[in-house]
Amino acid sequence: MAPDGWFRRKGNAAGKAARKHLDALPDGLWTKCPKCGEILFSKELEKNLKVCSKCSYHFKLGAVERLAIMVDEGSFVETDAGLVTINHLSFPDYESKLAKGCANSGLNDGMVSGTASIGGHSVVICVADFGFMGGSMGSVYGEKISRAFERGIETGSPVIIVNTSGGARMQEGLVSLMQMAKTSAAAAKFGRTGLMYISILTDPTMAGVHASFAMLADIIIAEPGALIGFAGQRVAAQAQVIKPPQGFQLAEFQLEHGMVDMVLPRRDMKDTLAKILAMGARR
Amino acid sequence: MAPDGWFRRKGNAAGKAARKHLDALPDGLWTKCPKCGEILFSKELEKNLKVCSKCSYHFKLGAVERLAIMVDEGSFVETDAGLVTINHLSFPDYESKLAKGCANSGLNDGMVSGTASIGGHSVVICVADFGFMGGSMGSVYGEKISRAFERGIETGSPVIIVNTSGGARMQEGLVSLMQMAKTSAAAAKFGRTGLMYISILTDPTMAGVHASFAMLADIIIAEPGALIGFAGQRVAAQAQVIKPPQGFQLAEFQLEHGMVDMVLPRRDMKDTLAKILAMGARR
Amino acid sequence: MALNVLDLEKPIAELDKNIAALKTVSEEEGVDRSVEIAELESQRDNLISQIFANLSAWDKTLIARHPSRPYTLDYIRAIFDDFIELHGDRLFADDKAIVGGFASLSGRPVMIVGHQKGRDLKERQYRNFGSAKPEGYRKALRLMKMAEKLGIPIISFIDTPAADCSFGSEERGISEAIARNMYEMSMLTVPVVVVVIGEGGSGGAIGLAVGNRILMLEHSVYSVIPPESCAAIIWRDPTKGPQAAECLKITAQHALENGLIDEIIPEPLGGAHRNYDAAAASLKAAVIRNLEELSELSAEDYAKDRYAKFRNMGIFGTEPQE
Amino acid sequence: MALNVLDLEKPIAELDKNIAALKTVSEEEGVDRSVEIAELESQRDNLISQIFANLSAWDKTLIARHPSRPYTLDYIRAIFDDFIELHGDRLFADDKAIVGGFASLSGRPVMIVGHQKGRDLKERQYRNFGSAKPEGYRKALRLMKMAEKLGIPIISFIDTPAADCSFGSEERGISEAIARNMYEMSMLTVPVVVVVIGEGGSGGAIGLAVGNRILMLEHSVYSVIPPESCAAIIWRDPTKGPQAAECLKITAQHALENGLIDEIIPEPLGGAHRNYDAAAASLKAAVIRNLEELSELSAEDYAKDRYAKFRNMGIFGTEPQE
Ligand SMILES: [Zn+2]
Ligand SMILES: [Zn+2]
Repeated sequence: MAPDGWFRRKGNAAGKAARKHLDALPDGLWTKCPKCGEILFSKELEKNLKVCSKCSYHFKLGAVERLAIMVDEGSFVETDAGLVTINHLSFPDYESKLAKGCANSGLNDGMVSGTASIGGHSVVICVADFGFMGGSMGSVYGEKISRAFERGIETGSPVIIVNTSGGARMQEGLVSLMQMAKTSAAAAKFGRTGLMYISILTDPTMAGVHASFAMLADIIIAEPGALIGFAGQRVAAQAQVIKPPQGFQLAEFQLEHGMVDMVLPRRDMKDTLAKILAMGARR
Repeated sequence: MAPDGWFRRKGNAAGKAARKHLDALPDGLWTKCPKCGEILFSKELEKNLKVCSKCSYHFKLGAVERLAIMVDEGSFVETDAGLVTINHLSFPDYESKLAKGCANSGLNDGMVSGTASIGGHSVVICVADFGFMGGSMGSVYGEKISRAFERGIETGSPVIIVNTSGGARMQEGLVSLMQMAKTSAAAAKFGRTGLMYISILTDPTMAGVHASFAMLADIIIAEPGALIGFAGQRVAAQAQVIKPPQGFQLAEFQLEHGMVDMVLPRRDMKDTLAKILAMGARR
Repeated sequence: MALNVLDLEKPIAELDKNIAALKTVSEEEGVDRSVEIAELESQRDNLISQIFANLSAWDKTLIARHPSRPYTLDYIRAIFDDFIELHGDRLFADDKAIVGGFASLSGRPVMIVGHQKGRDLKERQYRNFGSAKPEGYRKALRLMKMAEKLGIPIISFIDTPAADCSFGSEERGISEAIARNMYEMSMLTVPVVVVVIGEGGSGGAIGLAVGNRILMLEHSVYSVIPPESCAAIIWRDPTKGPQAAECLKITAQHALENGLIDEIIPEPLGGAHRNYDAAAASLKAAVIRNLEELSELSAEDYAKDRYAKFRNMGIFGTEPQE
Repeated sequence: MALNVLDLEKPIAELDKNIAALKTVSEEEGVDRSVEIAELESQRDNLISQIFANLSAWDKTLIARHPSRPYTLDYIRAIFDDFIELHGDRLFADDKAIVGGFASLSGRPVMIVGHQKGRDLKERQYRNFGSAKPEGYRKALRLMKMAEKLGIPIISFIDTPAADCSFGSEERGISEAIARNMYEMSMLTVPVVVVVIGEGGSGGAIGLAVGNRILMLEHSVYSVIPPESCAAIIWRDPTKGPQAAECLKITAQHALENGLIDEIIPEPLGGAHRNYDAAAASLKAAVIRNLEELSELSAEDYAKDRYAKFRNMGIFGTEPQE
């Protein structure tokens, strides 16, 4: 996973220097698995695509890391990197949070979009980064998703979106709620083309993103153990005053309840995507 | 409810003489309500559209009786009355059952189709008769339904079907199963026209009819207390070895479970249909 | 009545009481006090005007949630003829938190869908406080697709604190249901007029709100998150809802300023709950006018118009690319 | 093995046993018994031919239900490459009694849907004995609509005793789900090839069986009602299934005679369960040939062709009208 070799970024060079791994791994040689407690050699963990070798816990991946293990080497070209956030409500502390998100992720928004190929199939691809304000969706995020669908229509390419998000970005107020409608409408427009849309739900995919374009794909793939749902567990639990069912809102729960097509280990992701893309391609 | 005044039948005059009320009412002056046990004066019961004045139990109606209280007086013109059943499998006792059904109902099949007006709105209308072999669907029945949808398309008329059926007619074997697909396909073809299809589920509407065109209407209306479902209660109970839930498969149960639009007392049927038809008519 | 008086309404309620007392006395004693009454009424109306000229975002929130505020079925009764309620999603259940059906609007057929809150405790539970489950959104979608098929316009009333987030709703895909509705609504080939009549509560609202025209009653609110929840996240203090409401700018006036809605429907003096008939008349006129304007578009255009509308929602800048 | 031998197969099993024993002895002793074995095998094959030339409708029923008979996933494994199973109806659950997904058939993408029975007790329960719930039909419909969108053909495998009739299935609209599938399948703009591989059980079967071509394996059955249930109704005696099967004429041969199916796919000697590979090869050839024939139609024609096909199903007479 060496980003610089394959990642040809067009804009926003400033953020590049700050780019690093986003998922709160300690900087040291060793990493503790948050699920089983195993102490893992960080280099081995990287090699294993950040999946715990003992319990298969899937660590979070930043957008850059995710692209590195998903698309054909050197094929990713970023698009719409120049879109920048405006604090139009003068929402308190929004700028500082944006700056922190930028430093965390090396990105200027929680959504990276571009074109790439997977197993030789050209795709439009969007990848979210939880390190940027919890992958929350504001205007830039929604615009990138909408443009991605439109780019898919223009170029006749399938669209793949790798999701992770806490929901809509409240700092942008009502306009961030409207991103749900906007991206869903874009998905609908794309849906009429007969091209394939694949959504990948990684830990966590919640609320406004889950309740819009993320659930509107032809094929929905979840990573093992990913938390996926509408409301946070605390909210749901408050509403019920009872304990949630076993495995509530985990990927496997969503599979059982018919909401995702498969729960796919990270190591199988790229090959499976290539196979699925082949099904949509030959028409 | 004087059939002769308003019922202009084109064909099958032979059956006319045998026509009579079908729902096993005793021939006498008094009728016992099967639900509450009340002894009702038969003439009063007739006046009350065969609804028990004490407990609102809705007695079964024959097709002729049903038409009399549903369509504008004198407006019904029967179609496709000349279709006759063939015992193509030489199924044992089928002919005698047909003869009995004919004698019971004065009809030559469990489905009567035609054109009529309701509140001034022209409709294609089909009415089932449980007295003819339990309203079971064979080739004639399925053909009449399919032709009704096609007639709706040709004449630009809404289609109303009043259902009561035990299911497909097993005496015709596989071809009766195929009537489910045939009538559903006809409903689909009709559905693309933008014309309205209203299905009325009366006691009982089960199995092959329930699981095909009867559930494919834009608007589904059930009569109070009607038994409506896929499998007979005994079959379902056998499969479960537990007691069915309260009110299982009754009209009100179907309403609660989102399967019908409303449970409508018989006395409101005609007016409500006219109002609904008005919604579909002015486009 | 006293229970249903907001703090900000207390001075108004005081005058209301005095006016009522005066009227009673006047009737009982047979003395004409009409001048005095008119004076008090004028005084009261001035007071209302004053108070309502300076409502904060939080005040608006409270008025939007006012327990006496007219709900969807109140407007349906007042505005439409021949409402024929239709039920069920044909999949799982009939959700009482969303109502819908045919109705006649000045002689023209329309399809109505809308959240329904409950007035008393029992009805509130029956309506799940206006929080819809997946089956509610799926019922609404079924009715909207039926309207599309029949070629009749759709009017959607928004009034919900939020979508239901019980375990059952999660199990049956509340996210999917909301997402699917936005997807399908965006493509409908009939006009869709959305009216926020009370609370436009985040995902629960937008799941019914993808229309060609988005109208808001003067004192309704529309927000990405309940102010209390926002406060709990930012300041770890849910009682700071008032501050959060201000930050989120959840009023109709702000939504209009930001170009996210098309029109504000004026409410009678003191809010819709002080005069159902006047509120309904105001709403009816706005809906009819918008439908008339939309009637100039063709079936294909309705979807295009809706797409363009939502596609343009977003406030961001662009940096020059290297 | 012995548990999975039908009465009618017992003489065959006897010879199988002898042949196996002879082979073992031959191997252990290192003596060439090939002539003797070939003789026995030929004798056995003649016996099978004899028995299978005179199968009753009830015999066919038992073979169609044979516990060793290949199921949908067996054919998928044998016939297709790159099967990618897709799950869930996006509404309520993933039904294990119906499987579906993309696969590659001789290099061409197809969408597969089909009932799936279980082999052992545990898997039978997991698959609910191949009796699908509403969510199974709704999953299949979702996949078929996806195939339509992507423009790829659909292959549907039928193998179910009946649709699930538990209380839960009634509550969630098993009737609606079956009806909806027939409605939507009739309109699909891609080719649909249906293959009855075992039991074509009434509504449970037809809910996946509205295709442009309906094929049946030689020893499969297709019936409006299970023979036992029919017997229970007519003679109040469910043990008279054999007679009822005869009356109902539920064999592939009768279905073809009555013009209700298009083709019978030959099975290997003694039935598909005696040679999975040969059965799969036979099925594969038939499916490919039918898809090739259908490829001449246009997208619009597929729906028209399907409509015409089912519209013509019905056996009745017409009396002259006055
Ligand atoms: Zn671990
Ligand atoms: Zn009674």
